[in-house]
Amino acid sequence: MIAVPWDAETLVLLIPLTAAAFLAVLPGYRLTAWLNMLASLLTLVCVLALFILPMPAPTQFLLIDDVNIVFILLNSFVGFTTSVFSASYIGHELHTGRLTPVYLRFYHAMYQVLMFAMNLALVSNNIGLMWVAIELATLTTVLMVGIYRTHQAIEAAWKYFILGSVGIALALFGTILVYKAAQPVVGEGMPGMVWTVLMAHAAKFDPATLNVAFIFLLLGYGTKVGLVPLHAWLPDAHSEGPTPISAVLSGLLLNVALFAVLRFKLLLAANPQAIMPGPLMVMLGLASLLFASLMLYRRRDIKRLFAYSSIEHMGIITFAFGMGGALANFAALLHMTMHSLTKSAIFFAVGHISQVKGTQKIADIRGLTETHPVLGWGLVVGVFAIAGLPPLGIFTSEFLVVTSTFAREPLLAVALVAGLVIALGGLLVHLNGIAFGSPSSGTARSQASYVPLFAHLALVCAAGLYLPPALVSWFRHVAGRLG
Amino acid sequence: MLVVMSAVAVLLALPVAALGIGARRVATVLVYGFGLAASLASLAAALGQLLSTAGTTPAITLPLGLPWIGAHMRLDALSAFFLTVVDLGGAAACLYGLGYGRHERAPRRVLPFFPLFLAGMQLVVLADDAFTFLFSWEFMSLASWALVVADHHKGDTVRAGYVYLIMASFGTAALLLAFGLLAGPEGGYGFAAIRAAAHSPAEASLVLALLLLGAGSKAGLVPLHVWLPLAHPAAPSHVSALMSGVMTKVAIYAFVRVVFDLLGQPQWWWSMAVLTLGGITAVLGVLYALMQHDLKRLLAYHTVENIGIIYIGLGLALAFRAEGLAPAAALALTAALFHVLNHMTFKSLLFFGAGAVLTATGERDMERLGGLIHRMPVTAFAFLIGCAAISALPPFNGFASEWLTFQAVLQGPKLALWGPKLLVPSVGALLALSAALAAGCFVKAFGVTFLSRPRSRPAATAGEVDRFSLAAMLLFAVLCLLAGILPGLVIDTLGPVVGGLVGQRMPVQSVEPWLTIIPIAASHSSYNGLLVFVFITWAALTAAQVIHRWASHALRRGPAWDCGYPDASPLTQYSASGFAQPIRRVFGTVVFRATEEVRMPPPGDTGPARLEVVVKDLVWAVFYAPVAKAVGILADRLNRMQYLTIRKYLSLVFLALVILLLALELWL
Amino acid sequence: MIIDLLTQGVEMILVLAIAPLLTGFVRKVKARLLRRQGPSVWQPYRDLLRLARKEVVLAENASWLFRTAPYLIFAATWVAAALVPTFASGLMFSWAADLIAIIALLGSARFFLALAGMEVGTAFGGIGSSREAMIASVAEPAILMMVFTVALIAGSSQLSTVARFMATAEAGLRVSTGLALFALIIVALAENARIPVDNPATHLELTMVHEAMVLEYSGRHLAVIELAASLKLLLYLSLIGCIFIPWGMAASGGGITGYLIGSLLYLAKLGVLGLGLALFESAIAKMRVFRVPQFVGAALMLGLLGTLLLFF
Amino acid sequence: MDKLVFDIAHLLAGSVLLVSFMMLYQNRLSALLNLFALHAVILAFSVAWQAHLQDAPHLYVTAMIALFFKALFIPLALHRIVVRLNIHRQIENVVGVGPTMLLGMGLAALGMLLMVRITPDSDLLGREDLGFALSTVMLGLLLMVARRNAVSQVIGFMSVENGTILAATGAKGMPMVVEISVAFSILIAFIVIGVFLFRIRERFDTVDLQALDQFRGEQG
Repeated sequence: MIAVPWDAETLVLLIPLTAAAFLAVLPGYRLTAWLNMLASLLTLVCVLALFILPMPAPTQFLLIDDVNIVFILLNSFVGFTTSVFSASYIGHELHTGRLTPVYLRFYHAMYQVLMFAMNLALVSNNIGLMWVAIELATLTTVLMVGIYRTHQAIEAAWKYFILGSVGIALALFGTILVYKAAQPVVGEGMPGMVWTVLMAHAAKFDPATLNVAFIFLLLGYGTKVGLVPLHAWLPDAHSEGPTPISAVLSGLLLNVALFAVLRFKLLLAANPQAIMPGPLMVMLGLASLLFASLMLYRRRDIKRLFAYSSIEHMGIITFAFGMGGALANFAALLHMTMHSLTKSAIFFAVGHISQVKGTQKIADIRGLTETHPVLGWGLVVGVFAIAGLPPLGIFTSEFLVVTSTFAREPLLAVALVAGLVIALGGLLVHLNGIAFGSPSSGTARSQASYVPLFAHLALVCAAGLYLPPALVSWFRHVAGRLG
Repeated sequence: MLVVMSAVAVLLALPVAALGIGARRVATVLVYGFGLAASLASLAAALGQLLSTAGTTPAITLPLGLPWIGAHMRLDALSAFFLTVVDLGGAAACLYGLGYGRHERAPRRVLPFFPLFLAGMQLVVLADDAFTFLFSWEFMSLASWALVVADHHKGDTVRAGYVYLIMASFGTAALLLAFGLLAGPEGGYGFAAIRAAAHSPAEASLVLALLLLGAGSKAGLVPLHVWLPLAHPAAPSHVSALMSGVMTKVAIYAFVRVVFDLLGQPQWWWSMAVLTLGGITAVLGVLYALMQHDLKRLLAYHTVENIGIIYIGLGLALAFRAEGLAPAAALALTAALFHVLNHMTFKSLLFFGAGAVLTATGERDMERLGGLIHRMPVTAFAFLIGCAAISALPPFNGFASEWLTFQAVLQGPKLALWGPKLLVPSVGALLALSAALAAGCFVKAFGVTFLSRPRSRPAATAGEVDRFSLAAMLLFAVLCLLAGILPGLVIDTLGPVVGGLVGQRMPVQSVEPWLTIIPIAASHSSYNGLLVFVFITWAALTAAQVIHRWASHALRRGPAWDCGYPDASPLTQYSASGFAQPIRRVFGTVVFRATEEVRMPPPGDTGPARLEVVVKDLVWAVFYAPVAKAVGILADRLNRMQYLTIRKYLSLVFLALVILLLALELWL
Repeated sequence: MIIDLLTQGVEMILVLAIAPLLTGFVRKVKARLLRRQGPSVWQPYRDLLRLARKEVVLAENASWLFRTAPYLIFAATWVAAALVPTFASGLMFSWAADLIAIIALLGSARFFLALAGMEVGTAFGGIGSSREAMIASVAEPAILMMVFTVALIAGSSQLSTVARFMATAEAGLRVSTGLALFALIIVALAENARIPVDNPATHLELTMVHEAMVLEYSGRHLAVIELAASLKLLLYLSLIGCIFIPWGMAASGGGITGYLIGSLLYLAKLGVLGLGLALFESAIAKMRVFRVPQFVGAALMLGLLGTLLLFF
Repeated sequence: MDKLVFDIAHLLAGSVLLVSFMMLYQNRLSALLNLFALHAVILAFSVAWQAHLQDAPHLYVTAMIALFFKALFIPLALHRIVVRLNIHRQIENVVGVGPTMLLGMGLAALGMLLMVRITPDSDLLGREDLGFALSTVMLGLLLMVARRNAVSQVIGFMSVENGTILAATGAKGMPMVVEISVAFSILIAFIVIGVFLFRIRERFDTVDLQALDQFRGEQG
């Protein structure tokens, strides 16, 4: 029979896929929302099982190792909490008529397809399969972004689609080049695309081919990560889609794409003659950080504001991974985890806010701590978390990024810090208006559940105060493997 | 140590209790009551450590934060001294809050954050590794920010909070870089490791510069002070007292800790930077203060001035230490630390007074106050002592520490290097100037607020504040006097602190006859606050006694004389702005580009004449406005990127690809 | 011990006793210089006595501070004056305050005087306080720079030590000493409300500073303030005497004869200095209020220059 | 034999690039569509030739897809759309033809240089093919950037895909995964683009992207 570990690994993929099939045909939003939640929970349980059980041996297609399990766990956890949020949130969209039941069914099915695609991208041991999975995730989210069918939504989806497709084409070209580099060494056929095989022989690959390949891959997957100047789809896609999707986009999809970049970074790092991938990532990361933080100032739409903040943070993470070294990699991993939790929490809060205030316009949301103290302070805490203030988790990671960078590259660290301060200014200038001052109209209570929001914030806060040694040693181990 | 940590824990737990209890009255009493108890317990522990002769430094490592670093806490003499300052200020603020807090309109915006703020400050001075330090540092900023924006309905408040948080983060960022440099690429974040590590001169200098930015911005060093006069007055008054009196001291602590403790031997030019900044800060701070007519803002600017004075002391200590003049360095450092304590007492006292005025009249604008000495005699008395102390008048404590600073200045000729040697007397002149201006400023503050005739109805009908507030004020008034007449005790207490930092301490003072203080040697200079106090009291009493006994003691009340032209309207009195006008004309034309524009109606026109005074804030105009403008312009420029066509976005992607490929082609 | 205490007591009484005389003397000389007969040199004593006997007319809104301020002003000035070595150096309590502390004591007196000016809430009181603050803001650093110069020359800010050092040949004749003297003279003029800074005899409202502040005072309060003003003048002249012409001053424990010679010489010094003051005042006109800062600022610069010169 | 094999592969791949250049030059929509069909046909032949060479029958499938799907179905469908929208005569350049061509030349040169110069020990055949493929991809991108019309952009995008397939077939023994994914991507891409064009037409009655840009996020 099939061995248990293999089972869990496959289940992580099978559950969402099966759930998607069911969700596509079942009627009634309550049932489907529950089912969606259940499927996400089951996936999470499987991932946890994966975590506890011994690592399965890599196959030609699937691989579980120390590195990707971090991503998978994060992915399923946020996927689950978002589904909880979505379940209580999406009913409101049905009531206000923004979505029809058919679209809602479609939405739930697509949600699971997206989970499937992301998990597939993460567990795949095959660069071709990974590419397919990310492509699938892109297409799914394109459809979700356009789901409201307003002019703006369609425009955003179209932009996303075009830019995403170009990115994905570039990534494919890069993938082919990698194979091309590997083929003389590992022989023709499937081994040339299997990750573990590639890594084992990377040192003997033709460096020049790898270089060109990496540029294509960096730009291709970098589009998905939202690195400047490839970011253009991101703010619009975040602001026009349903809020749970914004949360998933920011919290998860960006990570998945970054994971892809990281894998190829490792490949290049394993080849001594190839270019150093680090500086490129550092450059793009820094550009993203500085650009996005300046873009925060003139924002008028609350979701777009936080979308730019996501660009900023992906910039920081890319920067840290680019810097490399155990400390920076650790910081990057921690930052990524914290960012996922915090950013999705913020989008949950934003979802509540846009429901109670009936608008996403920043100018129309005023004095939130007055009318909705819990929500308002929740948002304040979230924004502070994302701005890297203690006692919240991102402070720890930013502390490590900055201090470890400054000792090595002072100028870069100064630029980094400048970006962080500018970003704080940008976020705060809007937060001040949103949270304080005389309140604007809209005092209705939010229908959706606060639990996911505060669960995330509590986790982020706890992580800021105390990181379990087990987690840290695990992260450090992973960071060590990331070179 | 255990006591201190449990006090911190109590403070950290209080917000939960505060939020849990619905009744605001109970919550107020609970928060401030427990806060008071915790502060007192911690104070006792800190004092015990400071006075103990055992020579042990309790330390504790909590498994918090980053596991391979842990949260190190250590209570050495320096920490103990600053913890004393923090706790004393905290305890008094709690006491004050017991009364003042009742008038709070939205207690839920104050109560949860107040104990957090206290805890944050305590943690900063306890921290013994870079991570814990910065964590607590930023936490403290954040908690105080929440308190600043408590009264969020005023646009100014929120703006003040904005500027504050940005500057605080800027400061933290600078400190972050400084500690990054100190810790090195391997991440040796513990203070012990940093202390042990060797730092190259360039590195150490960079750290100093970053510290001046980081700790300086929090302390309010010109030109990084801009947030301070906005944020400090915006908070509730007991919080203003804490921010001005205590938090700025925590910033001083950061500077002392790193520069004197962690960095090792200073370089010769460091002192010049610190002295120059200190001198400029002291004078500009007080000049700004003179231009204010908002009572709390005036006080906030005086904090800037006093920070300058403290930095002058620190700069002197650096100068002496760089040349190995340990006794002089000990003197200068003692002066600075003494002033730290003093400033905490009188600035808190003054803010408490301002808060009392605010409670009683609802006014912060001095142009609408006046005559409060009749309505609020106790407050007025306490405030007067605070004014005298901050104006460095003997026999109060402000004078004692400034006197020590002057004595340190007088050690200047011992310096061998020309740079510091010539700078020291000039800075001494600046110090003297700021002291004189401060006295003028507090004549104005007290004279316009408490003396003269009421300028508005609320001022005329005000009443004395509650007994908790009064108790807090009187407590500090007594402390101001005690520290002023018994400075020797404080100096001796500071002995181990200073000894630990510069290797030598000031001579033991308690053995001197009559409790005189002697900085270097008896023949050189000495001062006896107690005797001066006794003499003055005796002389005044005797004079009064003699005159009343043998001359007249008859008294008649009548209208004011005023050269025969008494005007009933209180508007004919000197206003705060009017009082400052001569000084503004002397100094302001240069420093603030102050201009007066008089518009007289032509003859025959019965319209009023108008006098307009334009005071420009050059620091803002030179340092901040360009940055804000640059960010604004960049944001505007870049914002166009949001509105490109898809084709143009594609062009960007394409361009990035081509550039990278070209780079690859050309590079390889 | 008892003798020491007694000497100190005698000095305190002495300064108090001769202060009005000095004022009277300067007035008399000034009057003679203007070819007027002038009041007797004892006139200030009579004025004080008369004022002290009169009842006080207090403004309706004057507070306790207004009534205590004169005594505080007097006490601070008196203590300061008593701490300046007059006929002998190194008296029992001379170490209780050095020169800086003495200056600061005068600062305390001025602080309360300015507050008293603000108290009743009249325009004239305000104008006086405000201008006093302005003048003091320059005068105080100026005198402190003078103090620095002297202290650096003598190696001490303790007046007794300074006086003893300046009497020795070691002090010599230095540029710095001269600069310090000039600075001290300018500050003394400003601080004592003398021409050209202020006119002690004026009651022309818009030009006065000191008189404006005490405008609301009457009776015994005024007497105490006037006495304090005289003490202050005496103090400054003693200061000049003690620092720049310290010869003949008795050392502590110098015996009765030493003290007597010291006292006589002290009176002679006061006479000369008073004469000089009167001459100067008669020879010069009062300046505009806003030229005063430049005048006193010159003292600040002189003092700073004097200090800096010592470093070369 | 080797020489001839190389020549034919070279010729075919070169032709793909040549047609790319022609597409860049052609600014009338219907003519552009015809050129794209030609592009796809040559690609199909190239792929087939590679299949023959490498003895990899699965590549024939890819060739068939290219021939029927990209050379026939899509151009026809797009023709219909273009005619229905009455934009088949429109000229929609952003950059003039001259500069575009110059840029194209430069990009092609860059692509060739990168591939040829720096892989000396790789087999010559694959190397040449790869160079052409890279150039084709870049020209496709340039086409997307230089044209304002959505249909032209779709064509540009598909020529990028063609370049990718050229590269994939040039890489010897590239497993089936790639073919599946390529087919998959063509399929999905076209469906989604079709859906979008449909929706866009339904709402805007034009496919000029500038119309779409009026709803750029925050301006509303």
